[in-house]
Amino acid sequence: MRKSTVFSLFTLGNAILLALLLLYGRYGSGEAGAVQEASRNLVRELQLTDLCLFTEARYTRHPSMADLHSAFQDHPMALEHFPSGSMVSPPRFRRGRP
Amino acid sequence: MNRFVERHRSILDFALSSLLRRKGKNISLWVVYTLIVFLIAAIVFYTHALKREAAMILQGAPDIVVQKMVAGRQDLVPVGYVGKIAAIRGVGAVRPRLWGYYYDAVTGANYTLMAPDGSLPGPGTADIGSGVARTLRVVEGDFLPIRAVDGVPTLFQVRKVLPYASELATSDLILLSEDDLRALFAFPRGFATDLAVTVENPAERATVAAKIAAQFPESRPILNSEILRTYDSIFDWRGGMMVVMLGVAVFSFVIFAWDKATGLSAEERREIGILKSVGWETGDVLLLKFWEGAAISLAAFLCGVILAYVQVFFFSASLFEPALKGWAVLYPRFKLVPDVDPYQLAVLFFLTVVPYTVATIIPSWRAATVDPDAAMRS
Amino acid sequence: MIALHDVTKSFHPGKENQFTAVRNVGLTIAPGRLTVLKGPSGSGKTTLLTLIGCMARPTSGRIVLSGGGIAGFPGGEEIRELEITSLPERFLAGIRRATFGFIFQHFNLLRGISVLENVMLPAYPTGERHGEIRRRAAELLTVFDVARHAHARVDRLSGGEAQRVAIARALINRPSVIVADEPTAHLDTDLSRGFMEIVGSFKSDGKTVLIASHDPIVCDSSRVDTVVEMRDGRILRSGSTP
Amino acid sequence: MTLHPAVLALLVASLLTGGMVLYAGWYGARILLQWEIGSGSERQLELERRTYLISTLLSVAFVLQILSLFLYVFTADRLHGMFSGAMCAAGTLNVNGFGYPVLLLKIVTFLLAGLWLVVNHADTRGYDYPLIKPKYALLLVLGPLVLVEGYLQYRYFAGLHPDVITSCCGSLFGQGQKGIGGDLAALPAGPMEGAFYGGMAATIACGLRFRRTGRGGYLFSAASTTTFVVAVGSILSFICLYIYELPTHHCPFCILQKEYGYVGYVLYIALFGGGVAGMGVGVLMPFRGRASMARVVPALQHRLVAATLVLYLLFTLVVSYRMLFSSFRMTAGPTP
Repeated sequence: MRKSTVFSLFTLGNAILLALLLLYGRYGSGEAGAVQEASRNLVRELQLTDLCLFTEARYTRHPSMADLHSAFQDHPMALEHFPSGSMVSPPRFRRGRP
Repeated sequence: MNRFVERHRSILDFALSSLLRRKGKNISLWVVYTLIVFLIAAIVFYTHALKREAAMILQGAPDIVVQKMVAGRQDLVPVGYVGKIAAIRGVGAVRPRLWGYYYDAVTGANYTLMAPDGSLPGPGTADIGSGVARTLRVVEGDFLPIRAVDGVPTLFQVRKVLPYASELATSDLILLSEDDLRALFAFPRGFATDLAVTVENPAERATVAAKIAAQFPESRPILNSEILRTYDSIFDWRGGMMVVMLGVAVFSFVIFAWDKATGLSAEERREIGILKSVGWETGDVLLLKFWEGAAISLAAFLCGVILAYVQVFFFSASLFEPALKGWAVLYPRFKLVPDVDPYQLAVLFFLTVVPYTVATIIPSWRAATVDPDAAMRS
Repeated sequence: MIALHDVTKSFHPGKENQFTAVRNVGLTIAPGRLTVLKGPSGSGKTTLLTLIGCMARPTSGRIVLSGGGIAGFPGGEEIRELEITSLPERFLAGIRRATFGFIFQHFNLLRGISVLENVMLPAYPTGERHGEIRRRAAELLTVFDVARHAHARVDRLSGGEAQRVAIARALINRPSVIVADEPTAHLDTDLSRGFMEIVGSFKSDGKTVLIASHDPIVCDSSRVDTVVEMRDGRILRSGSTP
Repeated sequence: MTLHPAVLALLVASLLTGGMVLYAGWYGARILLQWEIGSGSERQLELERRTYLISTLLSVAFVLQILSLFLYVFTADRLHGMFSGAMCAAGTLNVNGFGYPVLLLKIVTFLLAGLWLVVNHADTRGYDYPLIKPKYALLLVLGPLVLVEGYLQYRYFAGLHPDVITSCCGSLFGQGQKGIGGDLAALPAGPMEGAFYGGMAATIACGLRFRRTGRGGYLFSAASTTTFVVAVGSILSFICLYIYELPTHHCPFCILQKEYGYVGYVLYIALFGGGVAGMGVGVLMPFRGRASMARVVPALQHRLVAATLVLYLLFTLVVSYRMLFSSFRMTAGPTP
């Protein structure tokens, strides 16, 4: 078998695998949709406002609720909680952009 | 047309055999290339899936959250506001929310304590998020010690553990009845942490928020759309920062590729000389070099993207967990809903394959312009 | 028929290391004949070969191909005569691939690939069907009885076998002109005579052969039609042997 | 706003394209000055070797340019969520003054890049570099355009500040609106339909005549170019009405979105491809006389005309299909 044929089959196999993954993403995750639905209802019921991603500081746990200064309220020389502090920038509408 | 395809296939044949002849160099190049694509792909997939997840889940968030600010810091909202806000035209229900943070010195984790007004856990009982259950290793029926504001630990029996699947939003929650919470934090009776205002007509929300801000200058209304937009920029800005950091990695990879492409061994130079002498012309050798680059790029791009997809959506980015977890003791375990579209692949292509291809054009050309009669003279 | 008019080729013109390899050469190569360029090394034989073989372009002067159609040139069938002096490299290479077969002093075989692939190599850019090229290559290997080494690596061949593989490679594109630069330099007398028999078979097939050599077996062979003596880039004497 | 991955990708692409065009342009200028085909001098051989590098660089640069046009529009569409009031790419592009000029420049460089590739393809077929001078003259025009477009694109993305209130495509392409968007949308639908189908028919007729008799190349090229402009106008004025089934929604970008089945991509690829091929035929016409081009140019033009016809037919079929099966019916005139 020619090398180019082998390579074409390898690439084709990869492409098909990727296409399957993409299709799985769109259609296969039916039950994931249901789970999202359940979570959305729970959020509505408990009236939550933020995702629980970074729990080590107030402004990283509830970024949309935290006020401007909360990043420095842990203690006077509070350094940012790297890296989550760098993942969670204070939301733009808090930064008083024009 | 067939002649065109046959020419490309034959030259691809030779390109592959010349790649395999210098296995060491090319395998190392392919591995580094796949790693770069994997890293950037994982970043792009992760941020995009997380943003969509946030957008889907947080639709249930309150339409407007009203906070009271004192000297720039959030303060408790007097319950008296409820009546006045409810009177504003277009406002549906106004429900006070009572919640706060609790630092558990034993495990070093932070929990969010909340008194929901829905299906209230009875006095002395608590519903906990599965993250809390995992950190404190408690199950339903066990007892959960929480130290009140005066230092006295009070025990709460775990009534229910919130579903594992909703961990992205409820992982660190501890739900108590209102009285227990007020007792724990010594919340004064007539106050709440903030107010959740529902406004049926979405177009009205902005005007209602403006009215609230006018009526209560020290208050701060936060719209639902602003909450959602927070998560749009959460990773974009920083996601971009990560991509810039990875840009440095791509740049060094491009230098690596440039060096590999220019550093032709004497053997390769002799080989191209022979090709030119037996009948190949510069265009054919350029095509040969193009197919060598394309073969490596194609293989690396596809493998990198597939690995990233599997890592982010089947192992929920466990590789990134230490980086994302940061200082937190409690980190939610969640499975992201895959959401990859051709647009992201196009962005990935532009960030990885294009720089590589451009970097190897000039070295390939320099390699290809060996004189045909050079082989005769050597 | 290949005609050279007042052709000069100098390297690094204008610089201090300027070196003129070929000086005002006028020569015509008759079709179907065996012409030998004779002269000591450094007399410009090899450079003249590269000029005739469309490998390099002359600094000045004109080279004209004529006779029955120019193979490898688009629409070349009906063209009686074509000046190739200032053709772009893409077209020179087209003509070189279709019209000329090269045999080198050091054989110039690629070590990393099999003998069969070496023979097929010059035909890759033509876009011919792969099966076609493979069949013709196998045939050539059997003609020069090196077929048993078809899938072997090149570095395990003996001198004579490598020479025959190089000849097979030169014939893969069915060229009408064979150009050989010092073909017998690394061969003993028996193999050199063997080579001259092969050259004889070329002539009987109607191919034009051009050899640059100072090996007496080649120069004084009875098959030679024209001997061109060269020294310091000039042609001293060009006569056809009786 | 430049740190969004997609924006970074666009900036990287325009940086690389700019760099390559500069490099190629510098050598192009040198070639234009020192090129003499006859001499076998070392400098001439060096320049000829250099032409390989330049055409490779420019081919890659212009393919990048063509891809980045689509990525640009898609990114604008993807970012519309960031700006209150922007419902689709039209709104995002309107956030600051650079959005639409960059889009226009990208379309112009897209067409010129396509033409350059056609001329370059023809030149490599001629045995005496026949089109080398026009090719690099066109490059000297195209190069600065690409650089300016790259700079403006940077200014556009740098100037993007989220949640700036911007006007939505409805008001931007609305009929009352002055400005190019408004005028195109305001073209009366009835005559535009006539002009569109007339243009298509004329192009196909000239194309077939050219393929049969080999005459009328300029006529065909003129017909296909005008039909290209008419088609762009008619997308705004009536085609998108049928796709959206709304009498007021004139936005040319929303048809790229998912809910309309990405039909926008098929339309734009077919239209732009056909446009470039049609113009290519016209650009090649003056060179038919050259000796080395006598055989090459007609064959190439033959294929280009075929491409234009196929692509334009595809465009017309998709549009007619949408018009027939859309529940939206155009009344006597455009509803106010």
